[in-house]
Amino acid sequence: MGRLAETLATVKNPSALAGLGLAALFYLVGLLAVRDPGYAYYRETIATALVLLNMALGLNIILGMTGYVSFGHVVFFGIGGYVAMALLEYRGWNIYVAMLVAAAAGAALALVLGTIVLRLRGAYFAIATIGLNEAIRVFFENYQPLGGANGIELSVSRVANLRFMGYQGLAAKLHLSYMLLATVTLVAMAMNWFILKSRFGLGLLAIREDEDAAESMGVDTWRYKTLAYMLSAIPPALAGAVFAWKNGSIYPHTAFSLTLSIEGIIAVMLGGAGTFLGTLLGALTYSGVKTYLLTSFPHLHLVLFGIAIMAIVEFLPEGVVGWIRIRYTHLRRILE
Amino acid sequence: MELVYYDDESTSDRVQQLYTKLITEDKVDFLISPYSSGLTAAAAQVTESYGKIMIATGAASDSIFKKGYTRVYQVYTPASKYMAGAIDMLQQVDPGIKKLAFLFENSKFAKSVATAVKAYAESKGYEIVYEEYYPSGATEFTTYIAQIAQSGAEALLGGGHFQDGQSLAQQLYQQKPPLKAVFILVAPTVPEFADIGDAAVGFMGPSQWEAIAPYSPDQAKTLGLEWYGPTIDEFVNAYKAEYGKEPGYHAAGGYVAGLVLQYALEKAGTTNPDKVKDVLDNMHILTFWGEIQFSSRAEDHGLQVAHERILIQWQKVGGKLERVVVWPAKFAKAQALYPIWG
Amino acid sequence: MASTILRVEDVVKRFGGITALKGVTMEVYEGEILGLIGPNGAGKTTLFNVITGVYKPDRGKVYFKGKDITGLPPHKIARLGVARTFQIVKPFKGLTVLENVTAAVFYGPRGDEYSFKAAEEKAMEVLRLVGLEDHADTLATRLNVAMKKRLELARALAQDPELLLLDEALAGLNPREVSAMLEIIRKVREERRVTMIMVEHVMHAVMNVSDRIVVLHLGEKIAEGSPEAVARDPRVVEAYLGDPELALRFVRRLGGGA
Amino acid sequence: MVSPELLGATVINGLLLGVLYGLAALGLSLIWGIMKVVNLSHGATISLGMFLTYMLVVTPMKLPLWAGVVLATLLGVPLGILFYTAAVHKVLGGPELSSLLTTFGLGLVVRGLLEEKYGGAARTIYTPGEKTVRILGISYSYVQLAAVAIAVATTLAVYVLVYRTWFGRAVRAIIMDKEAAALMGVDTTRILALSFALGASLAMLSGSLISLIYAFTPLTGLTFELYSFVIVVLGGLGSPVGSLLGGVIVGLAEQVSALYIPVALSPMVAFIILVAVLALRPTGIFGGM
Repeated sequence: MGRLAETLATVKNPSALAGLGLAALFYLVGLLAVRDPGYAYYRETIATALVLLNMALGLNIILGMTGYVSFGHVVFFGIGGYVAMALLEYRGWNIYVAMLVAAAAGAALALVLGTIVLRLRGAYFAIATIGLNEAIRVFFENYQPLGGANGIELSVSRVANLRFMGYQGLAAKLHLSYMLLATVTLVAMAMNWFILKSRFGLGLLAIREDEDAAESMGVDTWRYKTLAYMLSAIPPALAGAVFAWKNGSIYPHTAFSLTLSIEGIIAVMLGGAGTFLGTLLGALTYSGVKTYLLTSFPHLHLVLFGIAIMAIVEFLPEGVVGWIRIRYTHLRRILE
Repeated sequence: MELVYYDDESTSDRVQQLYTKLITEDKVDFLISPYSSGLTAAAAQVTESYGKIMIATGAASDSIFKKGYTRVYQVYTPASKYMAGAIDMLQQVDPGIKKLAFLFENSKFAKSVATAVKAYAESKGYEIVYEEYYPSGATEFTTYIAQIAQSGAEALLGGGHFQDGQSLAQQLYQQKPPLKAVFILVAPTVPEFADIGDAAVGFMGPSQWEAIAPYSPDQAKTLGLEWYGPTIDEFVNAYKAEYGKEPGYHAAGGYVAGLVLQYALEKAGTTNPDKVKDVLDNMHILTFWGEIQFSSRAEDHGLQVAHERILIQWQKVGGKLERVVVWPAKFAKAQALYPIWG
Repeated sequence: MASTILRVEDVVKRFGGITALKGVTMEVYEGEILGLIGPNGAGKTTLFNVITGVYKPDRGKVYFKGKDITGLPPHKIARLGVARTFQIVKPFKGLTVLENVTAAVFYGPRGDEYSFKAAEEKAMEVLRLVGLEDHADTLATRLNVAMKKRLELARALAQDPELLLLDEALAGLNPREVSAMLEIIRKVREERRVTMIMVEHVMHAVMNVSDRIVVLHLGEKIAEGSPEAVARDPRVVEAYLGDPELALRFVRRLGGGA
Repeated sequence: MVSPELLGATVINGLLLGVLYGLAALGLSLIWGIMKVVNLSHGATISLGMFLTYMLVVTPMKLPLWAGVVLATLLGVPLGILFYTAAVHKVLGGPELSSLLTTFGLGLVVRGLLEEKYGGAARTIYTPGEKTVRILGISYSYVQLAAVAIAVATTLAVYVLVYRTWFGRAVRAIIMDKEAAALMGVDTTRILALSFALGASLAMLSGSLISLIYAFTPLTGLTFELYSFVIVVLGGLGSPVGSLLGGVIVGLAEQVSALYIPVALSPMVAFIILVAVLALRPTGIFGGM
């Protein structure tokens, strides 16, 4: 109990407060957009960033803290989206239950996949996750009960009776889906923070730094890795569920597109793998820069992006927050 | 009238962001869809929420028009009607043919086309003796062609995108299985199909639109329809003057989306979306693009019901590779090359 | 004689065609320091790996405090109170010295009872014992070799072990660093009453600090006993110490005391 | 169900295709084996080989096919050295993730430039070789057969280069111990740069040959990159013969399985092989070099 109280008290840490502040801002923009359409574009821009942020927060647990490069992590985003959409469109369930089932499905898939691939290390693990994601994508392209290559599209009638803050139907969904995305993000942030501040988190860091030493120190590395992988699947699965509902459709080739997981990895690296603040900053900066490059250099944005990635990894391999933490170790307790 | 547009990067996570920007920041009154059905579905969630009208071009899916939207209108012929002409043509050209092979891409678009044409072909008494869907991006078909050759199929329907369709055509030409006619989606309608040289000859494909299509104000009169907008020659010449090249069907489809809006606004005499919607729900016109009429039924509102597809075939005309219209018979300018490899 | 804390019984370990351990039996008594010596390839590290659960023996048993721990995974054995250091140090490079040791406190036998604060206090205590208290906030990767060895020891000690396996804790250190490390090891035994097995090549050191010596050669135990007895054992001289001159020098040095 | 003739034809087709897969994987395998770098720009480099060939033999230049293949391959050497300098040198020996990301970034640059110039539409190189050879009812063009022959010859040449020459000995010395190799007078940076250049040049060659047979886009190389992972894992890192065998296994599995399962599922076969091999034998079936 002592440790729980102590862990809860850590939210007074400046990094945690920064996270809470950001979350408050996300909600605020959503509420403003409900009242004034002038804020809708900001809301949508943030929504795009939040999808990436959830992917990054998930990856931060398995990649950042545990050191396993889950290249195919988008598989959990896809599975979350598919499970939710199947329940919403085929069964007419409400979004809240669909989200919970999606999160559970993500974690369950991670448990199954983890049993196969978590024994691999380094690049082998990374490549195995790519292979699994591709195999599962092909499965969904062919699995007719879930639409096969046609995907699942949401009927307007499924949200006809939805009400939210004075809106109804599709318009209510537009507002509510964003608020849910913000909530999912808050959950993912809290998850990251409390893992990082826990004995479990310290065990994960030990695995990342040296798995053999961690095991011989008493860390049940197999159980920890599996648990970390399952937890890391939850934020993308939830985001996938809400995003599919918001978009009103899901297709195999977009739901399981490797781009999102690679962008998530870059976001985590940019800020500093295994740090809370770094993951937040990395994902939001990445998303912002991408929006800028896309609108300013629509044809060369890939090139600029590629150069940026090389430059960051070669000249700032620990990420921004990671670099500061290494350079100024006394700031470690503030910059988490 | 002012046109505002953005690059959507062909990913669904950007589409809603940009359509929201168009509606709330740029304050546009009417919208034109992104390219492809998947992106159009995502955009429709936003445009419908704001009660805006969207003209869908480049979106050939049937399914998104069966989801209950009330303000999305499709100018392309839906996927379900893409290949019907191929069956009609076969029936007329060679009533002896009974066995078909299907080799389509496993994508939303090609799968929809295949499902619809399969039902149609079976209703006309055809037997599908080979049916496979290859993964997106596939370019190696030799084994499947060998299987088709053994299956006893007399005609092949297939394809999906340009790259796979072109490779498929080239390999069919190299293997020359005992087929009499081959219909391929998308690839033969693209001018670059000619890059495979003589291998292109004889392949047929359904096209949304061709500059050689035969729509005219005169024809409108015979059909009892209203003609609207430029003639085909006027459109082609204006496009060439502006961009220095022949317009393809993407360009024509984009243009016609604007044309439909223009028509509706003129008729309604206002930008009030409800009034414009009334016009769109009830219009039936002929343009350089062909006939246009939208379903106004609740179960498939906005679906294109009148636009007809034509079949083109690559032939050697005076030693030069050319696309010629071979179907429907009333529009056909040339005799189809049949059977495909002589 | 004190009671037995570890008993290794007829342990055989094969790798492909090579038999690294050929039926080794030995006992370690509570509170003693046991020196484990032998030439390269004698099977010392393999034996450590069998005791700590990294390898499952092909035959034989390992008992810790009377409990059969053969084939248990390493983390379970660690949590029973067996800690080890590695021949090639494995610090958690990206963490600070304090974080390294705090993690170890958390994973000791009663690790889950600690609050963060208590764990850090305990870690600092261990750091003072090994003389790293001034480097608590240094990243492990920035330490020099001698300090990394101490960190390795600190991390093992922070687990509150009853049995500590030291795999060449002195290798790569200069003479001054060796005596400092030996000092720490003695202190550990005096203050914490930890039983230790030392694999060591620095001969005078191991002879000096050990209560008993076990000699392995090609996977077999060829001698066991007090340092003096072992140094005079002709089989040991032949197999390991090489020429009798060298053996004599050890004895002489032993005679000089420490 | 499946006639023996069709099965035989499919096996031969799978074999010939597999040899090309093997060549596509060879560069990835060498770089992975020698430098422990999983080169995620490999697919983009294959695409680059395709479009360079297109530039050389279709437009703007109209060189003969063989000249296009040779030039595209040779250009791979300076390009490879450039790539090594830009993306690999600084992160060598660092965490695996670093080189995964830098080479991925490099791949984006190459892909972005290709898309800038060519857009997403597919190109083909028209090979007027009407001449074909018929084997068990399937026609193979001379170009196809030549490509397969070149692929086999190249694999053997790389084998000789790695196992029988000074270069190969230097490379293997570096793999075993970089510092010791440097002490022995091996210029490790130069050897590593050349090895990367060799890998890039092989990727360009495979792209060049494939472009003579299939339509391609800037993304086509990525498909081959994914298959290359499977092949390298099957064949073992850095083993030329392993690449060839791995390629043949993947080619056969893909083609023969299509006779028995829906074609749409065939990509799953390769990825299931990948995961199964990794799960059971993380070092590959044919071991390392």
